[in-house]
Amino acid sequence: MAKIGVFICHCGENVGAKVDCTKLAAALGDHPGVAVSVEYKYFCSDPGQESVKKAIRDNNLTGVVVAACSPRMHEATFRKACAEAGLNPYLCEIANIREQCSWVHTDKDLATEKAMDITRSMVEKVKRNNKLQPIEVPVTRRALVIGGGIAGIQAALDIANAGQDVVLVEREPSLGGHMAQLSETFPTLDCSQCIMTPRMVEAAQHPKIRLLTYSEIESVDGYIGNFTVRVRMKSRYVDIDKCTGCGDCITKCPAKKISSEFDCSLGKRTAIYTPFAQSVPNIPVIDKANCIYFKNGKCKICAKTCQCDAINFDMPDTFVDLEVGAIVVATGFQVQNNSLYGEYGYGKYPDVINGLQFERLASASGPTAGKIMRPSDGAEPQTVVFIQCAGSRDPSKGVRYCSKICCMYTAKHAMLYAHKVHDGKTHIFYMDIRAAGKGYDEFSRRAIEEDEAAYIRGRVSKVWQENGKLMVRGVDTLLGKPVEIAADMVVLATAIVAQPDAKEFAKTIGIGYDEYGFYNEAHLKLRPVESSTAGVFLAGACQSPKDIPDSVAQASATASKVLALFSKDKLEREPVVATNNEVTCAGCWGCVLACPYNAIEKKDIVDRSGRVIKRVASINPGLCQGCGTCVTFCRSNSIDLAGFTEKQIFAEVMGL
Amino acid sequence: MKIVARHDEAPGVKTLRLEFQEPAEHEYFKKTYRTGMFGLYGVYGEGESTFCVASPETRKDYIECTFRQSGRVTSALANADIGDLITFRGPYGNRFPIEDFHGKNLLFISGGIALPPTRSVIWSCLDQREKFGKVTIVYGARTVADLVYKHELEEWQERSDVDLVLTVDPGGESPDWKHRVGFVPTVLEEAAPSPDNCIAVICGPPIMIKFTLISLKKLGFDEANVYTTLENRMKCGVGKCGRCNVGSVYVCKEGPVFTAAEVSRMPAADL
Amino acid sequence: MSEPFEPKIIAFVCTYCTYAGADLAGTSRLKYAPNVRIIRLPCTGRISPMFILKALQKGADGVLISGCHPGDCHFTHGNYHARRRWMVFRALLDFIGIPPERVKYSWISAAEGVKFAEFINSVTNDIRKLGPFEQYSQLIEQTQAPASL
Amino acid sequence: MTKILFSDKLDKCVERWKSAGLTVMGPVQRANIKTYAAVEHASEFDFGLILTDRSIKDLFFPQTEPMLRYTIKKDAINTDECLPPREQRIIFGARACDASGMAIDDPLFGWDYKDEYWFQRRNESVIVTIACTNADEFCMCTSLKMAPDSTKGSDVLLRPLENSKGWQVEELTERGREAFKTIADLLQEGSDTAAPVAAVAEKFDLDACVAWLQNPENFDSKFWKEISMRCIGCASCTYLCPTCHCFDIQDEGDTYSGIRRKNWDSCSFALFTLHTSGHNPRSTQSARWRQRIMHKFNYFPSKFNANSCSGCGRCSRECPVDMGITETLQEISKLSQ
Amino acid sequence: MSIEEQYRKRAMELLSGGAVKMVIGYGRGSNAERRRPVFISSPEEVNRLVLDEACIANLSGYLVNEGLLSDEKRVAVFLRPEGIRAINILAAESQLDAEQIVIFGFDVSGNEVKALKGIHVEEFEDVIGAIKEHAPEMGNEELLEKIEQMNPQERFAFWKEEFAKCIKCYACRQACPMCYCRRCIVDSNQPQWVNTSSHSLGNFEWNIVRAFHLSGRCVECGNCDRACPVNIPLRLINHRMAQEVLKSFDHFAGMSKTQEPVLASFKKDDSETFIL
Repeated sequence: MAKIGVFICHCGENVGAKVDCTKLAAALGDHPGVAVSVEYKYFCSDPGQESVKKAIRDNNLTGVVVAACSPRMHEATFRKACAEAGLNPYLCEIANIREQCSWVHTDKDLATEKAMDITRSMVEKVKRNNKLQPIEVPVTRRALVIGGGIAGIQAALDIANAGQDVVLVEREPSLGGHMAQLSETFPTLDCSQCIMTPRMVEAAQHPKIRLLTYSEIESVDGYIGNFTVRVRMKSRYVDIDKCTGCGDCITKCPAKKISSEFDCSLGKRTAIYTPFAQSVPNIPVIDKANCIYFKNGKCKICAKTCQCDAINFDMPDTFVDLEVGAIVVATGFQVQNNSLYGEYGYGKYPDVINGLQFERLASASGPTAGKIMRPSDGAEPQTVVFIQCAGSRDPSKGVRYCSKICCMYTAKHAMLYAHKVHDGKTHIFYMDIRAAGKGYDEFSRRAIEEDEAAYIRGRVSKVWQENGKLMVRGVDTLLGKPVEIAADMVVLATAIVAQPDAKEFAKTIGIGYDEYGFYNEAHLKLRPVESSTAGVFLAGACQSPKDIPDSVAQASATASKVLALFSKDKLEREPVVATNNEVTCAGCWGCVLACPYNAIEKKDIVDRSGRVIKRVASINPGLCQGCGTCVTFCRSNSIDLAGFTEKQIFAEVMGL
Repeated sequence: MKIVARHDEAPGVKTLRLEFQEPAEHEYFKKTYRTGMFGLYGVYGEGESTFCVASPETRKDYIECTFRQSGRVTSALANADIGDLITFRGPYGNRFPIEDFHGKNLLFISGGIALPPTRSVIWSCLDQREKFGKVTIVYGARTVADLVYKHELEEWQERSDVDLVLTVDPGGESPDWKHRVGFVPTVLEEAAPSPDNCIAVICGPPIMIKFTLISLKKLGFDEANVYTTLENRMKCGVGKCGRCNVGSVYVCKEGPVFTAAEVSRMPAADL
Repeated sequence: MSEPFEPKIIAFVCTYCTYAGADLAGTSRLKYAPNVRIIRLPCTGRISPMFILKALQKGADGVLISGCHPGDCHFTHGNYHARRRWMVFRALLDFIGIPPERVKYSWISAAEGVKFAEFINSVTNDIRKLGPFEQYSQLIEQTQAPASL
Repeated sequence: MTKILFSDKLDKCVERWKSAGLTVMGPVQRANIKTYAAVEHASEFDFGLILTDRSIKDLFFPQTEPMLRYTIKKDAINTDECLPPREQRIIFGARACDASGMAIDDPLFGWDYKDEYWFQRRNESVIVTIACTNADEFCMCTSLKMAPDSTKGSDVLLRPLENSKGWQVEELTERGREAFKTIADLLQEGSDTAAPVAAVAEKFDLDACVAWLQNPENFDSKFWKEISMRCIGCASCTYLCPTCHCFDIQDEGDTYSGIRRKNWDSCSFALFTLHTSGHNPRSTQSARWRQRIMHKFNYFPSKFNANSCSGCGRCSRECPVDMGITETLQEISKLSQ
Repeated sequence: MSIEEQYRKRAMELLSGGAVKMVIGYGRGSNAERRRPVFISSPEEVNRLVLDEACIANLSGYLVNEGLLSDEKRVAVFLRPEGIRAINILAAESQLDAEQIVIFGFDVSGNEVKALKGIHVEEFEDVIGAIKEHAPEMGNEELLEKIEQMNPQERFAFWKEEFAKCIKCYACRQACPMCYCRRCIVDSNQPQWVNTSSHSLGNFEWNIVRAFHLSGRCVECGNCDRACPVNIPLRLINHRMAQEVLKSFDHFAGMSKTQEPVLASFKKDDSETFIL
């Protein structure tokens, strides 16, 4: 039937000392289907490999088993040698008689017997090996970056600067994300806008970047190298080509009392607006829900004001279909809603605010032009209490994990406050101070030592209003005493959580997410910027809470992954992938659910008239990573995995 | 039996030439084998599979079989190499009454992988060409690649005493295909010789047989002069296991060769 | 008395963790019982209950299944799927009367060469104590004769 | 005066037969199943059963049996044919329907190639049938023109005494006489009367059914689809049937050795006739049920001169969806009126 | 009006109005105890429908007969709660579109037949939820208890004797609504995982594999048990496996038509006490 060559390597004394290689070669020589069975000192050496090649050619071998060290050592070596001799490399297997036999056993007879079993079993497998060809997947050299915060911008710029096309999609009217909202950034206290705005502009003007703001991803199909993405461009009611960004319409808009999302409700905006002054693109949108014309059918003041005739109340949403080869997901985070903590009075007392709101108060371009004022009466707070871990590390009400950035930004807030209100007092309730990072601990020490932030280790149990003050009751666990502070303002270091639609969105693009809605990396340690879906990469806080340096680093890492992917016309993949027998498939879709890579799709089988006669599973070799979980799940035994087929494993067991 | 030659006919289709190892078995085969009979070819550990003996009764030094690799046994047979041993049980079944064809014109009609049984009859006749009248062969397959015995088709094409009509199904032609395009029954109606003094032998998938019989009838062939061979699923080969039954007929014993008249008495739906 | 009983054990392991762990046991020159034959698979997710049945048919007195620790799967969650499958299959075998001691499951990482060697030794010892799986070999023996009640 | 075997002597008879080298078999209840099996003592027999769940076919044509063992070596394959173990048997207390079932299949196993597995067991077995005095609503031997005391296929027929103390003995064949010689001294002459045989109502008109089946027009009748609509396609009817005889041949083993086996197979299964090409002559369950009925009452008789049905009624009795030959032939009877 | 009459009337209305093309129900059987499946497709035939305490078979398996639902027309079917659960699983496993199924729900307690309210499978979630909380007696509790008490050797011996009776007629598979595969794994012969022969080993393998394939999917309708011509207590194994998935994964098969198959899903904190 088959003509298998068995090559038994002594590995010097490593195998030979404990396995009787001569006996092994003789035994295998008698095995059905074995045409050649020889031993040699070192098959991995050049002459050794040459002898394997010669044996393949001389005997027209249909398969090769090298009984030697672990396949993790030299499988690639011998497969290459086979290929050079004209034998499909996947017809070569390694019988591990060193690491798993000669090195671990002391009795030579028993070790030899075991080596025989291992090798015979492998011969039986090889008899059923199929010639496999590496899978080639064409690659569309265009990347899609989803999310226009710092991570998305960084990834887009890195990819674009390497000469590849990028489409950058942002769902808000402007690029910028959360970073644009920040006042100064730790640990250097440089102005966020000052470092952010130039990057936004650079991205918008980059010839290789196509910017789609106020746009959302509708659907993602395809697989690595070959995604088809549909983007919905939400109607701005402002013609982006005509608008000059003069801002007259904004000034004239009569609906002025709309709470500003960008300012975290601390400021107001109009119905036609840009989120902030430095918006990119600097084109306003009409907020349909609050626009007087859309509500009452009358107004159109903006349209009358506009000198370029850019306002169009009938503008529909439009769709853009994109072909892209890689996707970078940089969809960011949101802050947790603090009204979960009724005892802190968030939402009840206007002067209890969250960290992001404090950023807006402290921001020079914020609603108070950088002056720290209480939201309730505009007075300058003299005593401010910061409560850390307001949501983080709290399994009972909040989230179990550490939000990572709060320790640092609270320290920063204390410093900013001290710099602005010189005689103000700050008290910070904390659990631990986590200040790991370059310059971070020094930074937080500065808050304590130079800016006199009073850190109190302990939790706050209650905040209430009394005599125009916010009474904060907590406990100082170091002193073991209850503390009560009369404050003018309370700032909660709110937990960072996933975007509200993170899970839905993950399903749209077909990536995994954890229980919190943060996106799963392919491997926490070794593949931290790849999602579980080939060709989809993760940057920034959508994967887990991150500060700016980490987000930027990860974004650049995704860019390098994308660029590596784009470095070839075609992607070559190991052909260890699953295939499905569509005739016997019952279409139960268990495999679709079980597949960790979303590599299995439902496929309609139609007859000549186009009528669907049945639905079966169809495995996309571009996405399949070859784990074989689907094979085991398949009750009708319709799926199989190349390289580890049912026949091969059956034969391995039966050959033992 | 030992495999002495192996030939790829078409994608997934192979021919094996087998030689007897046991003289007694060979003697028995020589004594009993007549064209039309079948055998069970086996590989221990996998089982047995039934196909016709594709070599003619005029060449009994060996057995040739042609099969498509599809199941467990045929996969094992397809992987078998020259020098390997396989088993043969047979020959079983009835035969084409070739003596009755003497002096007559012959029309062979075949489709796809069903050429082997026809080929056995064709060579049995061509090997004693003088005993027969005009020989016409109509052979079709789905695509050019699916045609089997490509060498022999060429040989027949060359011969002046054989009319070979080749066809492939519409869409199955290659750019350099010089023969016909169309389904066998249609082509047959254009290319068939006169039914007078003519014996027709057809072999093909059930659907082809069905339509070819209609065409032959249209052409004026008498059912008694049309022969076919049924390729039913078989296991025992000796009229016991029951799966080859069509009506009251045990195809393995009373067939596989039947006249169209006999076939028409069988329940058509069970064919 | 004849020689002490030496069990035949067949193991199915994933290539990324346990197989690598077994290699580490080798490179560390740890010594363990030579009774186990290893079949390498890409992932524990690929290990089908059928493998266990076929190992028993081949006369295995014990079967081992091993892969990556939860969270460490190279394929992100093949081992989670496998764990559920084993939970169910194990209960089934137990109910049918195939003693759970004969089919053992473990998580062994690529770094756990020592655990691998210890695992092999302890399982080999346990099964040696249990003795040959006679009830199953009788099933196999009976296939030699025509079926009868 | 007739020869009588009294029940109280039966245990002695069993011992006698055993010491004469015979395996004594008969109807028993074991592990919640009624079947024919070997016994050590007469007390194990259960003659109160109307019929065993499984048929006597099991003893002649087991559900699986080795045909040949093979060992695969590098350059040769050694084979070793296995015939059934030699074993002289007496099957005591068979039912007439079961015994006749074996006789019905003899010609099939005997035409052309003689099936050694079948005939060795047939030749080594003595079937002692006990006429039925009880029947249930599924029994239909009379509809098949047989009777609870038919002798077809039996070597000895026993008729239960009215007083339930034993059986009248009627030796039918040489083999039967031979077996009873061993116990001749345990038999007595007596005038005890035999109990009347069970009254089994005729359920259908067999001749009319056969005529209907033989009419080619009825092959494509929509009747087949209607009658078999609820058929789930299992093989319980065929496997419990004493006359159903289809089988499969399968190789089983590992890399080094194995057994080629003969296993029951069933025309109920779609795979039974599936061609390699994917074409299936009997692709629907109704076509398969039609085949079963046609085979039993039309095709088989045309070849072997007997219906391939002995009227045991097991197909109807055990059908998971309450189908069976009885219902089908009753319906055909109605159609043919 | 008795429930039988009510349902006949409803069947008549549905059929004559064309709302359903067929009603699958029970009819009289070959003796007083037996009921057989009937397929009613014209209003005139509705009187053949019988509904009483002898109607026990789960008829849901007929719905996946090839071609029955492919015209997208509706089919009505008489179902006990187990049958309704089966519909949920078949829908969850994409074997049918639950929208096409009109349910004539009923349950039997003692000699009393109760109508279950609802037409669409979603409407029965409370009924199913109640069964999850309080499983009805199966009548095999005593045997189950006995087997649980045995040691492995005794259990093996018990099942060996039971499986020895198996003749591989596949009545269990054919009667089971969950065994809808076009090709069963036993019929897959490359490789032949399950020995097809009906010998001691082959019977063990077959019954183990079937029980595994039904784990987390069996609705315990008992079709297999009743179909088995050699009286193997098949339901017992499937019941034991249902207990296992309920205990280990809080999975009760057939809760809803969107329920994820228990073996195609997982939780990171699934129990793993048995893994060393």
